[in-house]
Amino acid sequence: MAPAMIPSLRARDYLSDVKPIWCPGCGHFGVLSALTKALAYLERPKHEIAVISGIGCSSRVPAYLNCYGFHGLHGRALPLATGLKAARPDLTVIATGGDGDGFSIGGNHFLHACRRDIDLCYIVMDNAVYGMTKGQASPTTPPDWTQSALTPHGTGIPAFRPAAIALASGASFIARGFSADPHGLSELIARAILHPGFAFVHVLSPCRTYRPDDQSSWKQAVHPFGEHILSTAETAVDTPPGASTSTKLHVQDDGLGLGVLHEVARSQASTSATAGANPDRQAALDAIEAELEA
Amino acid sequence: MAPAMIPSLRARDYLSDVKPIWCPGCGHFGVLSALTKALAYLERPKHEIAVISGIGCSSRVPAYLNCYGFHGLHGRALPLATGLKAARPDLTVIATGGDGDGFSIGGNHFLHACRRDIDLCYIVMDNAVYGMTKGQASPTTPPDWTQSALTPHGTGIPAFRPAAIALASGASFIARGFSADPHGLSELIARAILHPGFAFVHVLSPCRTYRPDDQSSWKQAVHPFGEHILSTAETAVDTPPGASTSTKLHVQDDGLGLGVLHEVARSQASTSATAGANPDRQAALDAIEAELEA
Amino acid sequence: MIWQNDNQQSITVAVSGSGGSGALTAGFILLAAAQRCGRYGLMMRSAGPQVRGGESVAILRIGPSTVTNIGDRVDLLAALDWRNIERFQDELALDANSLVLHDNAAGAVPSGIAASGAEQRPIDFGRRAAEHNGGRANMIAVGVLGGEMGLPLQALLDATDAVLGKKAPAAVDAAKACIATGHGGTTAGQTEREPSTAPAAAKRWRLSGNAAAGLGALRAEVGFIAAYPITPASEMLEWLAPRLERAGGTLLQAEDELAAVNMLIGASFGGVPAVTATSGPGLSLMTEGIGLAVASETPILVVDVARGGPSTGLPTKSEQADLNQALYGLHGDAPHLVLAPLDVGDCAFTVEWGSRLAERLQTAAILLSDQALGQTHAVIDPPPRCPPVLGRKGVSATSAQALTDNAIDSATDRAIDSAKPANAFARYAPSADGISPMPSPGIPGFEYTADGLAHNAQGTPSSSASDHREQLSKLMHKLTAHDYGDAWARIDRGQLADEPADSMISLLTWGSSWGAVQEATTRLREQGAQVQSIGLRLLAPLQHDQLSRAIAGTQVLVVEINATGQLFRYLNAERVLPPSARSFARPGPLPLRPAEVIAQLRLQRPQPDADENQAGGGDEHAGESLQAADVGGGY
Amino acid sequence: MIWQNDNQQSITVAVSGSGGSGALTAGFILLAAAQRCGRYGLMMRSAGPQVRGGESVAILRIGPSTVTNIGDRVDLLAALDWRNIERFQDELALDANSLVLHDNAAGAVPSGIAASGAEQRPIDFGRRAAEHNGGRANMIAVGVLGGEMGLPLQALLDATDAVLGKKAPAAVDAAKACIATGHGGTTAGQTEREPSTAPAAAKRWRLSGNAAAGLGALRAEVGFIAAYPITPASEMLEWLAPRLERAGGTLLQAEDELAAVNMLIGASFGGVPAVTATSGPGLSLMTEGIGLAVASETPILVVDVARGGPSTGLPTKSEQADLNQALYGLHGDAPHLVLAPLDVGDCAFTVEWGSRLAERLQTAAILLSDQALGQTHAVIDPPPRCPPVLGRKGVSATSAQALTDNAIDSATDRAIDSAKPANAFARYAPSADGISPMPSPGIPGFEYTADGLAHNAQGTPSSSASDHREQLSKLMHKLTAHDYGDAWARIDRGQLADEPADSMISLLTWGSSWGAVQEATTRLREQGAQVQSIGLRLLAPLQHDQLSRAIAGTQVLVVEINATGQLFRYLNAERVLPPSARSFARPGPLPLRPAEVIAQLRLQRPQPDADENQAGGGDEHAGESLQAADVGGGY
Ligand SMILES: Cc1ncc(C[n+]2csc(CCOP(=O)(O)OP(=O)(O)O)c2C)c(N)n1
Ligand SMILES: Cc1ncc(C[n+]2csc(CCOP(=O)(O)OP(=O)(O)O)c2C)c(N)n1
Ligand code: SF4
Ligand code: SF4
Ligand SMILES: [Mg+2]
Ligand SMILES: [Mg+2]
Repeated sequence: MAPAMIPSLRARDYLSDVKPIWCPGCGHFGVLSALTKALAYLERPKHEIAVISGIGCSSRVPAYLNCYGFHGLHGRALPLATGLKAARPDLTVIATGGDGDGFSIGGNHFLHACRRDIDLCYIVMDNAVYGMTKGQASPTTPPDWTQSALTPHGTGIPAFRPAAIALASGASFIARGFSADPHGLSELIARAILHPGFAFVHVLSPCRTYRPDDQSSWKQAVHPFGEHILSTAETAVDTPPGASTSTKLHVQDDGLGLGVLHEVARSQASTSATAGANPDRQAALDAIEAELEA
Repeated sequence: MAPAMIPSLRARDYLSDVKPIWCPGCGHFGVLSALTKALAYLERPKHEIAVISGIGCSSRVPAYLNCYGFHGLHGRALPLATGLKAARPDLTVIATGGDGDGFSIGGNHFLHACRRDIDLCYIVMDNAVYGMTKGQASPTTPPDWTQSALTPHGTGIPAFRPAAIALASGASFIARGFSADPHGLSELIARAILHPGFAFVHVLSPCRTYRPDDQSSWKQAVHPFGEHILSTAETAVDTPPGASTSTKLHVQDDGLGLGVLHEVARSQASTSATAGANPDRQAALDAIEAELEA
Repeated sequence: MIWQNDNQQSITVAVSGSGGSGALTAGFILLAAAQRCGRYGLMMRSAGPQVRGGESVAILRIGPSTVTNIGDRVDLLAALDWRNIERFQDELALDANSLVLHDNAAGAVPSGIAASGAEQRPIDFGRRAAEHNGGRANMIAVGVLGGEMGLPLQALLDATDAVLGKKAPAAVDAAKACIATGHGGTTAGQTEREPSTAPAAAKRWRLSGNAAAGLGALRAEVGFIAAYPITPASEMLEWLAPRLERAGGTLLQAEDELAAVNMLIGASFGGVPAVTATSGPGLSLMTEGIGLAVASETPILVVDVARGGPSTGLPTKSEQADLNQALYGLHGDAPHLVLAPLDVGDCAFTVEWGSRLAERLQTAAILLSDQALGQTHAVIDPPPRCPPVLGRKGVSATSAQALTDNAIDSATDRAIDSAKPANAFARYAPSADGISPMPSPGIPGFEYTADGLAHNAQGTPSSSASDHREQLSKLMHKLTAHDYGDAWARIDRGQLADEPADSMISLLTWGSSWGAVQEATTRLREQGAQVQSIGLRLLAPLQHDQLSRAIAGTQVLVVEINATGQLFRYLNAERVLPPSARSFARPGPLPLRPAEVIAQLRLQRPQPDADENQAGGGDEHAGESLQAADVGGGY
Repeated sequence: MIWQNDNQQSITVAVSGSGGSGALTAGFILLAAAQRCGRYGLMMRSAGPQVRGGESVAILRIGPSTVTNIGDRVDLLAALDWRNIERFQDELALDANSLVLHDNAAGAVPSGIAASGAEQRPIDFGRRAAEHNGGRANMIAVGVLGGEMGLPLQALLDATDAVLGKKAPAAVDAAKACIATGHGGTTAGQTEREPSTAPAAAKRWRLSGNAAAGLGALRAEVGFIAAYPITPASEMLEWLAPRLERAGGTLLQAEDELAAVNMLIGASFGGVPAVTATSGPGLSLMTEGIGLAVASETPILVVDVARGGPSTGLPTKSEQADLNQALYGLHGDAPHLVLAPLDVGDCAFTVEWGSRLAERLQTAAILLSDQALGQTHAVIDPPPRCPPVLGRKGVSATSAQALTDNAIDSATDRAIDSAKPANAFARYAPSADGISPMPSPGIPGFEYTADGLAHNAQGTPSSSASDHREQLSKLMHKLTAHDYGDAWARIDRGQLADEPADSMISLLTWGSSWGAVQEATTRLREQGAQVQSIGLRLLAPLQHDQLSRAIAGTQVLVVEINATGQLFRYLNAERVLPPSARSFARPGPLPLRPAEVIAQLRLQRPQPDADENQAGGGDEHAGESLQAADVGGGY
C-alpha cells in the first residue's frame, strides 16, 4: 500500500509563477513542496485538480500551484471543496488551510466533513498560531503560551486535538506529517489523495515568525506513530481495545507521532441527499410540469 | 456522590405560566420536568439561574421556567451562555437545546465550549430530528431514515456521536439521560450543574410527531452505561485502555447507555484571556491615560 | 352573496378548526376542485404557535380569472370548532355581508366573531359526518362550501382523490361520502350554479410559490443545491429534492447556512449552476459567502423566502422587510443582483431568470420571495419561461486543437474574448461588457485560482489602487451594461395611452404586494381614476431610465409591507422618484388587501397645507407621515 | 522647502525600505520626538504583501497645530533602499518640490521616483551607520530627517528611549549615536529651527486610532470583550487585553465572530457592558447576532475597523465601504445605532458615546472606524469625554423592601417605570420613551426570558399583528425620541454668521475623510470661498432636522471613500439633501487628500448644460457623473 519513492522530477511543474508571501523559513514552504511531489507522483494532470483554501498564510497555497484553485473565505474551505466535489466527482479536490482556519472558525465544517466522509484530501498546516493576523493563539496553541498580546497569560485552554476529533467525527483516513520532512509528508499526502473518502492530513508546519522558539523543538520531538496497522473495520468507538490503530490514536497520541494514524474503508455510499444523472433533462422537466396539472 | 432521592415537591415552583407549544407526548416535557426537579433538589433560587437556549422545539425551555432566560439564535446558545457565565460567574448558567441546534449549526461552539471547559451545564434534547422545522434529518439521525422529504433516500451519513466528540474536545463531565426517566435524568442534571466545569448532558428525548415509530423503541433499548467509574485523572486519549470510564465511552458506547459517561476534574483555571476585578476603575483609567503621554 | 365579493366575481371562503380537525385538508380539496373546473384560486393558511396539531385556518379565494391576492374580506367561514379562534380574528376579516357556518355542538359563536355582524347559520357538521363510517366534519364542510361556491360535486370528488390519494381507500371513500352529503344539502348545488368551464386546452397548475420557485430552478438547469432547513423556505427544498434528482442534479443538506452558501460557490466554480433557499436568519449568515461570490465572480442564486423580522421574528408569517439586507447587506462595495417575484407563478419565472442572469453575469443574485408567496397554494395558468439569457461565458474545451490555438469561445455566444497568455490565464481580464470568460476545472490550459481578496486580472492578490479600481468597476459595469429587456417590471397601464396624463397615479410596488396593488388598480379604474401599477421584478441594478419613463409626470405611491418603507427609501437613494412621491408602508404579518391601498390613495389626495415644507430648508419629509406606526427618523 | 507644504506650516516626510530596514521604527521615533516638543502629527504606514519582513513605508506629517490627515504630498523621502518601491508610488506623492534622500550604495534612483522631478540628494546612510558599532542606516535617517524637520536632537533621543525602550541597551545606544550623527549633518540642525514649544501644561498623547477606540471602551466602563482576530481590528483588542484587566473586566478570544457577538449578548444580558471589534468579513458574520441584540433589546457595541472590500478585499488598506452594511445589513426592520469617529482621537469619544448610547437605548450600536483611523498613529490633544448619557434603565435590587413594594427604579435616573406584575415581569412593556426597565439576572422578582422571536410585553413569543406592531414601534421610537444633543456631527463654519449665505458650499462627510475635508475647507476659505464642513458622527438615526438646518440653502458636496457613494445615497434615501447636492465618492485604498476635494469643487462649479435633466421625467442623476469609475445604476 505504501507508494514507492516519490520522484521529485516533475513536482515543480505544478508550481505557478506567483511568489509566496511567506516569511523566509516558514514551514508552509515544505508543505507546498510535498504537495507538488505527491501530485507529480500520482501523475494527476493539473487541470483535473482543484485546490481549495480559506484565509491564512497556509491558505495561500492554491495561488502557488498552477492547478485550478479557490482562495475562499476564512474557515470555509471545506464546504467550498465539498460543493465542488459533490457537483464534480471527476475532479481531484484538495483542501488546504491552517489550524485557525480549520479548527477555530472552521471547526463545524471540519466535524461535518469528517462525518460526511466525502472523497477529499484535507491538509491542515498546523503551526499552533494565527500567522496571518500576526501571532494570536489558535486552538492548537498550548494553554501556557503567553506571547500573544491578546492572551498575555496564555489561553488557559488545553490544545485542540485534531486527530482525536477527526476520529470521533468519522474521518476514514487520518495521518500526521511534518513540513521539515517533505518526503515523508508527500507520501502521506499521496495516500490521502488516493484514499476514497475524507482523508485528513495534519501537518506540523512551524511558524518561523511568531513561534520561533517553541516550534524549533518539533524537529527533535516528532517520532513515528507506532505501526501502521490498517483496519478496514469500523472506527475506534466500536472497536475493542488493542485491535486497531484507532485505539492507538486514543491511547498513544501525543500529537507528535507521524504517519498514518487511522485508515478504514469509507463508511457510506453517497454524500448527497439526492443525486441523479441527466439522461434527458427536458423530458424530466416536462413530466414534472405535467404533474402540476393533477 | 450520587444525590439522594430528589424531592419533587417544589419543582413546579420553577415553572412559568407559559403553556408549552409542544405536541402531546413530546419527550421534551420529561426534560423540562427533570430540570425543575433538579433545580428544586439543588435549592437554587430562581433569580440566580439563567437558562439559555437556541431555536427549536427543545430550545423553548427558558420561557417555560420562571428563572432568568434567553431564547437566542439557532445554534448560538453556548456562546451566549459562555459570555454570560464569563461576565457573571456568580450565576448558575444552564444551556438547553436540540440536536440540530447543538450539533449541526452549533457544532463549532460545542467543540469549543467543551475545550474551554467553562462551568456550564449543557442539556441537549436529542430526538435525532429537526422537530421545529417539521422533520428533517439532524446530525444524530441514522443514515437510513427516509422519512424526510429533503433526504428521501436517507442522509447516507453515519450519525454524529455527541459523547465521543465531547470527550475528544475536552468536556470534563459527560452524561446521558432519557426523557422518559425523569428521576434518573434529574439526578444527572443535578450532578451536571454541580460539576465545576463544562457538563454535557445528552438526553434521548423522542419526537412524537416526526419520529414516532423509530423512537418508541428507545424505551426498550436504553440500558445503564457500565459502572460509573469516576476518574479524576486525565481524559481518554492519554489513558491506557481499561482504566477509566472514558475508555469505556470509546469502546462500549452504543449511544443508548445511560448514566455518567465521563467525569474528571476541570483541567484549567480560567476561561478568559484576561480578567480582573475592579478595585478603583477610575484610578486604573487615569494611569492608562497617563501612559499615552510617554 | 357569493360571486358578489367584488367585480371580479370571486369568492373568499375560510375553514377553521383546532388541531386534527382537518381545516387545511378541506382547503386543499376545495382548491384542487377549483382547478378541476377551470377556475383560478389561491389558498393561504395560518396556524397557531403549536408545532403540530394546533388550531389553523385555510383561507381560499376562487375566481373565474387569475386570483392574485386574498381579497379584502371573507365571504364564507366554516368553523369546525371555535378553539382559539380569536388568534385568527384579524386574518378572517368577516363583516355584515359574511356568512358563518358553524356547528352548534361546538358551542356558541364567540363574541369576536358575532361582533362582525356576519350572518350565522348553524350546520351540524359533526352529526352529519357521524352518519358515515369514518366520516369527518371537515369533509361535510368541503361539500357544503363547495356547493356554496358553485363547484360541481364531481370536481370535489376528483379533487379528493388527488389530495387524499395516499390515504387508505376506506378513508378516501368516507371523505367522498361526507362531501356528497354536504354538497347535496346546499341550495347552490341544486340550482346548477356551475361555473363556466374554461377552454379544455387551457390547463391549470396547482402549486405553491415554493414549488414554483423550485420549478424555476429546474428550468434554469440548476444542477446543485445545498441548504439548511428553515421556515418558510424548507418546502422549496423538499419539493426539489426528489425532482432535481430526476432532472439530473445533486442536493446536499448542509450543516448550516455558512456551509450551504460556500458549497454553492464550490459547485458553481465547478461549472454547475447552483441555488439555495433560506429565510432572514439564514440570509444573514450567508452574507459573507454572497460577498465572496460577488468578488470571485462565481455565479450563485440565493432565494430568501422572507418571514417577519427582525431576528428570529415571525417564522411562519410574512413581511417584506429583508429588502434592505438584500440590497445593501454585503460589506464593501459588492454589486450584485436583487430580484423579486410578483406572484406565486412568477416565482418560477423569476427564479429561472435570476439564476440565468447570475450565470451570465458571474455574480450573486438574491431573490426575495416571502412567506405570502412561498406558502400560498394557487391555481394558475402555467407561468411563462423567462426571456432568453446567454449562458456562462466559457472557454473552449473540446479539443487539444483549441488549446494550441489559444482560442477561447463560449458554448453559448462564441465570442473570442481572451487568449490564453503565455503564463497564467487572466481569469479576471477586463472586457467590453465587463464579463471575463470563466473556464471550469477539467479544461486544460486555463488553470486559475479564484480569489475573494482584491486581485489583478490573473486573480493574484493585489492591493494596488489601480487593480482595485479596475476590478471594482468591472464588477459594476457588467451589471449595468447588461440589457435586461422588459422583464425588469410588470406594468399594468390598463387602456391608457402611452404617455400618461398628469393626473395619473402610479402605484409602485414589489414582490408579494403586487397582487393586492394590481387589484386596487383595476378597481380604482372602474371608479374612473387614472391609475397604473408597476411591480418591480429587478430591484438591483435598478432600471433607472425605464422606471423614470414609466412614472414620469405621475403621482407616485410606493406600497410595501414593512415598517420603514425600504423600497421607498431605496428609490429615493437612487433619485428616481419625484419629490411628491409618497410611501405606504406598514409592517406584516397581515397580507396586504386591495382596500387598504385604495384607502391610502384617498388619504393621500393632495392636502393644501401638507407636510411639504415643514422641516427647514427645502428638504422633504414626504411619505413619512403616511406610514403606519411611527417610522420617522432614519434607519 | 520645509514648513511650506501648506499654510498650516506642516511637513510630510516618508521613510521607505525593504524588510528589516527599519523604516517603520524610524517613523515611530520621529513621531514620538514630535510629541516631545509640543508638535502634533500623524503617521500612516503601508507595507507590501509579505506577512512579515517585506518592504514598507512610514509617512508622517508633523505640524504646529492638530494634524488630521496626511496632506497632499510628501516633502521629504528618505529611501533606505529601493526594493519594490514602485508598490508605494501612489502613496508617496512626490513632486518637483520634494526632496529625496537616498543612498547611492543602494543603486540609482528608480525611474518612477525620478520622474516626479523631486530633487535628489545622496546621503550615505549605510556608510555612516557603519561608523557606529551596531549602527543602522534607518537611525541615520532619523537624525537627518529630524534635523530637516526642525526637531531638536534631545527630543529625538528621548523618543528613541520611549520607542526602543524594550531593546538591549547597546542597541539603543547605537541608535542614539547614529541619530546624533545624522542630525549633526543637517543644516536645519544647525540653524536652530526649533519649533515653538507648546505650553508645558498641554500634554500630548501619542496613540493609534485602535488604541483610542480601546480607551473609549474603558471610559465607557465596558466590562466584557469577546472577539476573533482580524486585520485591521486586532490591535484594538490587543491594546485592551491587558488594560481591561487592570480596569476590571473580562476578555475572551472567541472561536469565531458568530461566537463573539453572541458572547457579548450573554454578558450584556448579565448586566455588563460589552464591546467587540472586527472588520468587514467579521461584521458580515455578526449581522445575525446584531439583529438579536436589537430584537431582544440587549445593548452591545460592535466596532468595525473597515478595510477595503468587497469580500476578503484589502485587509491592510482602508476604505469607507461598509456603511451600507452597517446601516441596512440586518434582516427585517431592525432599528439600531450607527456611529463613526472623525479622527484618531475621536475614536475614544465615539466609542465611549456609542457604548453608552447602546446601554441607554438597549440596542445594538455599530461603530465604523477604518484602517486609516485604526492603524494611524497620532500625536494629539487628549480627546474629550463624550457627553453624559444616562445609564441602563434598571430595576431596584437593593432590598427585599423594594420587591414587596414592587417598585422599579433605575440606578441612574430613578424614574419609576413599571411595577412588578402578579405574574410575569413585563420586560418589554411599552413606555413613554420606548425604553423598558432591564433587570439583570440575580435580582429576585424580575425573572424574564429575553427573546429574538416576535414577542409580547412579557417577552413571550407572539405572532399577533398587534404585538408585532407595538414592539416594532417601540424599537423605532426609543431611538428617535432620544435627544442626542450636539455630538451628532462636527460642524466647522469658520467665521461665518449663523445663517449661511446662499453661495455657501457645504462639504458633508463622515469618518476618516473628515480630516482632509476639513483641511480643504480651511484652504478654500483662505482663497475667499464660503465653505463649511460637516462631519457626521451619528449616522443612524439620522438627525434629520439638525442636518437640514445646517445645510439649508447651501450647495452640498458629499465626500467619502467608496465606489458607490454610500453616504450620498443614504442621505437621498432620507430625503435630507437638496436636489442640487452632488457626490464625490471614489474607492480606496489611497487616503483622501485635501487637494482632491478642492479639485472636485472646481469640477463641480455649476455648468449650464449639466446633467440635470438628462434622464426622463424630473428625476435627477445628480452626483453620478461626478463619481470616480462608472458607478451609475443602482446597487
Ligand atoms: C471572517 C474572518 N475572520 C477573521 C479573519 C482574519 N484572519 C485571516 S487569517 C486568520 C488566521 C489564520 O491562521 P491559520 O489558519 O492558523 O493560518 P496561518 O496564517 O497560521 O497559516 C484570521 C483570524 C478573516 N479573514 N475572516
Ligand atoms: C440561522 C437559522 N437557520 C435555520 C433556522 C430554522 N430552524 C429553527 S429550529 C431548527 C432545527 C431545530 O432542531 P433541533 O435543534 O433538533 O430541535 P427540536 O425542534 O428537534 O427540538 C431549524 C433548522 C433558524 N431558526 N435559524
Ligand atoms: S507569519 Fe508564520 S506562518 Fe505566516 S508566513 Fe510567516 S512564518 Fe509562515
Ligand atoms: S415536533 Fe417533535 S420535538 Fe417538536 S414539539 Fe412536536 S414532538 Fe416535540
Ligand atoms: Mg496557523
Ligand atoms: Mg431535534
